[in-house]
Amino acid sequence: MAGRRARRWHIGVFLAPAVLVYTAIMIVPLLGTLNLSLFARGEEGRVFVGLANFATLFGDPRWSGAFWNALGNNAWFFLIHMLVQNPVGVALAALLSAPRLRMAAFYRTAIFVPTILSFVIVGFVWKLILSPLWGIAPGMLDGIGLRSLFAPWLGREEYALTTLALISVWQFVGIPMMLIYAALLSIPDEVIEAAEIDGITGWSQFRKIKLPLILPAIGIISILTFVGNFNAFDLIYVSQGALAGPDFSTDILGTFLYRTFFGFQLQLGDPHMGAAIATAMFAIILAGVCVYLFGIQRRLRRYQF
Amino acid sequence: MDALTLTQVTKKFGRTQVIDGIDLAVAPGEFCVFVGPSGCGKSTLLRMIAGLEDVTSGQIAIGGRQVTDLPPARREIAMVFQSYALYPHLSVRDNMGLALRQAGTPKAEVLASTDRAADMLSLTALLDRRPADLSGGQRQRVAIGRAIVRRPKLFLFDEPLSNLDAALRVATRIEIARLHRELGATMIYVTHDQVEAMTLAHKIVVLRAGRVEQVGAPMDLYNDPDNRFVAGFIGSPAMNFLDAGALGLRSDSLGVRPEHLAISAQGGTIPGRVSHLERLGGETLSYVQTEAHGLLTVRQFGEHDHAVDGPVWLTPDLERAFHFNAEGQRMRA
Amino acid sequence: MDALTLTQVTKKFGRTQVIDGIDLAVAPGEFCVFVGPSGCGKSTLLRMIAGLEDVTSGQIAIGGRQVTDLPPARREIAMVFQSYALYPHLSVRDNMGLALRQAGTPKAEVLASTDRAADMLSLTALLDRRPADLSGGQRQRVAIGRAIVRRPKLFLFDEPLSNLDAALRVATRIEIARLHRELGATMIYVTHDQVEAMTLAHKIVVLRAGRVEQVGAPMDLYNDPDNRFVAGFIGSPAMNFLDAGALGLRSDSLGVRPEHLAISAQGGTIPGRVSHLERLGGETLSYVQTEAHGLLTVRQFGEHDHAVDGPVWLTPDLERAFHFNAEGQRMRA
Amino acid sequence: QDVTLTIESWRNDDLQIWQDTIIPAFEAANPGIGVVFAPTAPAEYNAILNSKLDAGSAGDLITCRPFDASLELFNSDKLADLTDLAAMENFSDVAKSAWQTDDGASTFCVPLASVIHGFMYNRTAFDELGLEPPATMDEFYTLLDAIQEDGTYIPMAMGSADQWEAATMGYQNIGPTFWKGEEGRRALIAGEQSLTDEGWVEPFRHLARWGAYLGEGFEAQTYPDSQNLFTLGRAAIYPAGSWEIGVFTPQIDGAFEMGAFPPPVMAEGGTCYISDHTDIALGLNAASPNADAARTFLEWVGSAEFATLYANALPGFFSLNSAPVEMEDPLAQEFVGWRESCEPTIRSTYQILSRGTPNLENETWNASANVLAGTETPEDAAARLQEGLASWYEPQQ
Amino acid sequence: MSVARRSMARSIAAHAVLIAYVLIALFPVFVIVINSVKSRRAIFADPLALPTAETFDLVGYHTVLRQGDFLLYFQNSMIVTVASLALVLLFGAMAAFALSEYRFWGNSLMGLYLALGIMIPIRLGTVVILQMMVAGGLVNTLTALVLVYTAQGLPLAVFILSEFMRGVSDDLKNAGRIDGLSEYAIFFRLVLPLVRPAMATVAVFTMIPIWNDLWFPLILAPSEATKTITLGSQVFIGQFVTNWNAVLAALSLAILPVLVMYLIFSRQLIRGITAGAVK
Ligand SMILES: Nc1ncnc2c1ncn2[C@@H]1O[C@H](COP(=O)(O)OP(=O)(O)OP(=O)(O)O)[C@@H](O)[C@H]1O
Ligand SMILES: Nc1ncnc2c1ncn2[C@@H]1O[C@H](COP(=O)(O)OP(=O)(O)OP(=O)(O)O)[C@@H](O)[C@H]1O
Ligand SMILES: [Mg+2]
Ligand SMILES: [Mg+2]
Repeated sequence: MAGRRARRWHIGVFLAPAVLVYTAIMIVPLLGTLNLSLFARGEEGRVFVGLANFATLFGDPRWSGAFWNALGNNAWFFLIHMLVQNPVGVALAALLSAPRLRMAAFYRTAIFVPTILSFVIVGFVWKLILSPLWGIAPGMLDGIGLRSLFAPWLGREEYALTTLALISVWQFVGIPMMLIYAALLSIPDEVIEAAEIDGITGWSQFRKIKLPLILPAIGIISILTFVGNFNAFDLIYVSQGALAGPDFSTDILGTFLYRTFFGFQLQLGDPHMGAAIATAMFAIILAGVCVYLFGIQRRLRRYQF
Repeated sequence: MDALTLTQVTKKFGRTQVIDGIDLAVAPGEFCVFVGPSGCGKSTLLRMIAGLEDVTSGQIAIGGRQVTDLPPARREIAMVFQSYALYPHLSVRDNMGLALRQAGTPKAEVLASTDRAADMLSLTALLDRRPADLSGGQRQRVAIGRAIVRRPKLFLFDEPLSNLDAALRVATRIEIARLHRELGATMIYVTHDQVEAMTLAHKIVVLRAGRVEQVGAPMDLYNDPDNRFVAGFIGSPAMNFLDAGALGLRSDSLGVRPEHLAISAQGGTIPGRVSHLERLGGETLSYVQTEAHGLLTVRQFGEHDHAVDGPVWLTPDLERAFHFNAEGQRMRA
Repeated sequence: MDALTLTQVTKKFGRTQVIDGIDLAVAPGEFCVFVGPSGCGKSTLLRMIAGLEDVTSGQIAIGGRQVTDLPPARREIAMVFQSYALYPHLSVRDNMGLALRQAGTPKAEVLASTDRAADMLSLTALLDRRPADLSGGQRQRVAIGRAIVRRPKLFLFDEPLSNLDAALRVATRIEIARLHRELGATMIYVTHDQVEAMTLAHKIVVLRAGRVEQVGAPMDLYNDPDNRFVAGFIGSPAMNFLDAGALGLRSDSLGVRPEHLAISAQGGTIPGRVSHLERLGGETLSYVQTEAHGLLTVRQFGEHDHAVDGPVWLTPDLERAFHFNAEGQRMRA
Repeated sequence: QDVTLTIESWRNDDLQIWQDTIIPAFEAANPGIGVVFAPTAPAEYNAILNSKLDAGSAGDLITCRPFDASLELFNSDKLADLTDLAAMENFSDVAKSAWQTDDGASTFCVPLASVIHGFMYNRTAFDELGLEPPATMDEFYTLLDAIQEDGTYIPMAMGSADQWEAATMGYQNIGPTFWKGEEGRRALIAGEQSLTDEGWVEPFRHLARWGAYLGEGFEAQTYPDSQNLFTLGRAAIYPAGSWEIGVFTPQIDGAFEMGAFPPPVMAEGGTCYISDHTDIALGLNAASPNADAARTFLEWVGSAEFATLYANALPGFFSLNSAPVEMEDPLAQEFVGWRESCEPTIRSTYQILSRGTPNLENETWNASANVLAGTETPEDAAARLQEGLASWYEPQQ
Repeated sequence: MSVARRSMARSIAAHAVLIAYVLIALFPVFVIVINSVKSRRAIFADPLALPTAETFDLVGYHTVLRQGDFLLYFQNSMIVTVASLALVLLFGAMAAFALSEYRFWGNSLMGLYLALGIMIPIRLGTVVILQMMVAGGLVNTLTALVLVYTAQGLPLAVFILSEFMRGVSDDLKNAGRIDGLSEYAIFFRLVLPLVRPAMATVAVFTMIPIWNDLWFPLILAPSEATKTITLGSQVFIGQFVTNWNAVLAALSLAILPVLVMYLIFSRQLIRGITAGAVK
């Protein structure tokens, strides 16, 4: 819309409530916390140490080892979401948006139900299902003659993270599905009809017509997945504990941060190192978001329908 | 074998009957135009032929093949939408070429076809733009280009020229006529433009509230309408309907085309006053308010001037007038 | 004071100059029509007047008040969009009534106004439908209804009739003319329909590639075009341009309107063959291919028949022809 | 009521007991003081408590974790000094040690209870298979082999998924036997022993052997899984803490009989050691506006009356009060009886050694789980722990 | 759209895939629900078995209903969720509109600023937030929770809504401007109704973490009068014992209202709301 308009108070009015609440209750506290990363506990309370905490985080092999381990795990966690959750979400949305699909509302709701559940329940039920002791997963695999494939996935270093990532995918697939579904619905019928007549149907219709038109939504989902995954914490915490076993193989930035910031068991919380980790995480996420906002989103064309 | 056969086709939206038992046969290579007032169901019927709307009942056959239950992609048709329906993310070139590429046509050939179509529709300079950056008329031309590039057996056009300017409209109309001759394709064409209907059609189908009023060659409808509705609908400006009783005739109403009403300031059969004058250069339209017959339109060739609000006399050419009974049916001599 | 003044208005999209220094004054109560080929910038200019596009440079004043930087809401205008732009979530009635209700008009009055507009546009039966359930023409009428309900000082219409059928088009055209007379409002109207332009306008502005080619009353443009472009653009079918040299004249080209070319199978000045014949009932158009002048259009009143591909002779009425120089400028006698 | 005291606690489990038994008893004796027990899920307790203390919205009474977590609160003036509380007389120095400054000068929490490690077993199953509780490690493995052989029962219920189990019920359970309880623990703190010494590696070696006797997929077995395996009668032996008594008794509900035996000794006639771990205490929020009432309450908590009430309401949580407590639960009596025959000690990692980073307790969890699951050798694990400890703990450098 | 268009095979395949996925999605939920009405013994004896006369046991539900005032918790949860949701949607949509509709200096920066919040877990700000609430006397009030959740929900709402608002036809908004609608009227009367599907989506995304949150209720409003249902359920998760019956029962009960809210919102995802706006 037009650029130079005199006195555009309304912009301020539209922005003010959100900016005020958000700044006061989110940004100020968070800045206050991140600020802690420049201090350390000294003899006489808090002392300013500059970037020393970051030097420790990246310089001390114990800290940096844990950090890189968490970052690596996090990257894998994210990768699985990108490779499984989002394509599955898009596929489900595409199926659901088929014209006059019967029971679409039921499917949509059913697929979304896991997203509604609290982490406590998700952690419990999947541990129960995957448990070698109580027989659900082994029994079902037995039923199809694949009992030998069974392993205590959550307890093995090589599988645990992937298993948890897949559980998380199971839980959250409803989110990309909803967003893509909404985006697909906003494509005008006529455009799809034109494609039908042009003989562009099924998969190629999806790839050549719908996909380009929902790219902005896919972009959003990717960045939300990225941000969500690099902030993830709860699922790992409830199912593997703050120590993210076995042997830290499921430790991601969120659990690492939590453990450090708030402490765990005998380990006292260290808000200063915790804030340093949080700042590093924040920098990583911010970098990702900026790449998206300024590199990708600008290039994505949006279409008004 | 007919290129298109409709058998008792009906369509309901909810409880509204939009198409009401239409039978129609279109011969191969024929150019068939649907006309009718806005909302009479032209687009709906076209969409049913395309397979975009279910038929509520009835049968549709294309080229002798039952297609009632076939998806649009398998009906071998091309369609120009009233709302354009361009692919917003593709350039003009890709909008036109997509169907061909989908069908596996070699690249060079696709390029040649799109270039030819772009040339024909004066779109060459716009080939790399996207629909959002085009004007209304330009979009419409792209939509036409997309259809003709594919050269299918059956073309469906939904008011393809309504956003073009006069010059382009004439040019495109002639192009479509040429295309039709060249390809020998069957075309179904919806329009509300008299000139398009009269000039392009082999066969005009006049629709009214979902029913066929009359089918025939343009001049047949013009010269021999079955009823008052068709008579009034075909020909522009529309026919005048005079009160036959007031003229001492035994029919109910008398249809006289505007060009068959003589106008004179000196005298004539029907007195009236000029209420509005439209001077188009090559012709002049006078709207004359009369006591007995209401507002009548008079068309004169060339430039003429009549004082607005001045008294005039009109004289109908009874030889070329049509008689209708009270039900609106034509009373043939 | 002028109802609308444009002073050196320009518009660029990126680096494309779309409007190129336009000066224009429209008197209060005047009906001004913009015509020009597709993509020449008509809609863009209209949107700038409405305040929907920034002007890149130049000034716009409405009713003597500088509005260049005012938001659309404060320009006291109404507009009919080429794309309709109906509110999809509101019923027809609410689409039309929204502006009034927003302005705080009493309910009863809003109802009365919308009813009147609906009646005028034959929308009464559709008042409770939503845009999605309307045909193309019906949507367009709702868009018109929305504008006229408000009765502002300045109306902007962007091809408001292009989706209406002939009868409705004539009726709506006459309605708009009546409305114009009644309200005394100033109207700016974009169209590519010759008839609309000629019949509605007090003043026609011919645009070409973002520049004004000529401004004037319809008959002035028709009878006294400044240049070949205007001559060719005003009048339908378009003027024929003959090679003046081949006729032994000293101008570069000779413009002859189709109705001023006599056609005869016996003999005449220019030999040719009929390549296409359009019989419209009240008139007949023959497209004649000639050696020296290319394809020429001949318009005859009434019904005529010429054998397609048969030899004919054409004779231009030199009295009523226009002379143009090589640059396309009119050479006045 | 004039004053209401709020108790911050991680003991969700005890909500009922506090509400129904303990608080009414206090309120009856102290009109004018009301008490609300407001527990938090244990995993979040430390984080939440610290946040509330920092912001000044925490309750009047704070349930104290042992050692450093509480010491830290005291040092930062979040907990009040309770040294002068009369009831402190009722506790031995050992009992108070977990809630004192390193020099023992100030005490800041009133000790509530300790827990004792040992092994519970399914007596019914043992009878069925004709087995006896073991006294030595060798007998222990013979016993496990026998159960394994028979195949009806999983020999032992333990998983490595929660890590905690392997460390607390495994390493800290049998460990004191090898590092000789307090002797080894103090030597480690003094820097005279290291974690790579035999006494500290040996328990890992045993853990490594246990893997063979655990249920299938024990790597993914959680602590509640283990509890359920045992109480459902599917596992014969359960390396336990005494707190399980109160949990298991109603769950088993007479389906079989439970018994308990202390950690087996190294060889016939060797000294037996038990972990009798000071676990829970109650302190006073230094910022409490109701300090007087809170002190009244704490005096009562330090009384013998409270000790009896608490220990009987929560069998398996043993009073730290010097006054002898009559307990009704036979299994609880069995556990507490070991105090007579064995040398008690506390968990090796709790005092001082978990003050730095890496945190020895957390590392021990991790190492124990790894060793149990067989992903790390006992020697590697021990070396890693030692290296971590030495990295910040001077006496070990 | 047409029946003719859908070939039979395609639609059967679509249903097959969807049903398969629904089974995957619902199977664990099914496990939860059947086990919430079984005795503890039966849960672990055979977690897949349907409750029989023997194993059927409502002890979990009894425990839940006996422990504290669950109706009140429920009401608290409802109030907090609905109020936060309303504020998030309103403020978020307004900000999103400003960002997507107007070009002004600092637009992208403001967008980025408002998005920062999704990049750091708000838990880290707990102490400062708690201090503010203590200072404002808001501890143990639902208002404190509403404020925090509003702030927490805004970034995502702004992010998603502004993306969707960019898709609303300019002509439409312009028609409104010409109709004399103020920018506020355009926002409330035109844009909001048109982005209803997106609003519903955001509502769902916002509501779930609020409903399921344990942290802030524990910190800001742990009192009996302000407990939320999720906080109420966590009494059953203890140090050494977790009362799975009660947890399953409490959380199964807690699913229902969210599910109902989800159903309400998902009705807004009606097909083709914008059809017919522009040709
Ligand atoms: N957003 C845009 N970006 C770039 N070019 C544009 C944009 N909008 C319009 N144009 C171009 O500006 C020129 C003028 O467009 P405009 O819509 O004003 O044409 P018009 O005269 O209304 O044509 P029509 O009769 O076909 O509606 C066209 O060439 C068009 O392609
Ligand atoms: N989805 C729908 N639901 C209900 N009624 C509809 C729907 N689509 C169209 N109609 C109605 O069906 C009738 C026929 O519509 P159709 O679009 O076929 O008209 P048309 O002849 O193409 O008109 P126009 O010349 O104005 O485009 C109209 O009255 C219209 O309002
Ligand atoms: Mg139509
Ligand atoms: Mg235009």
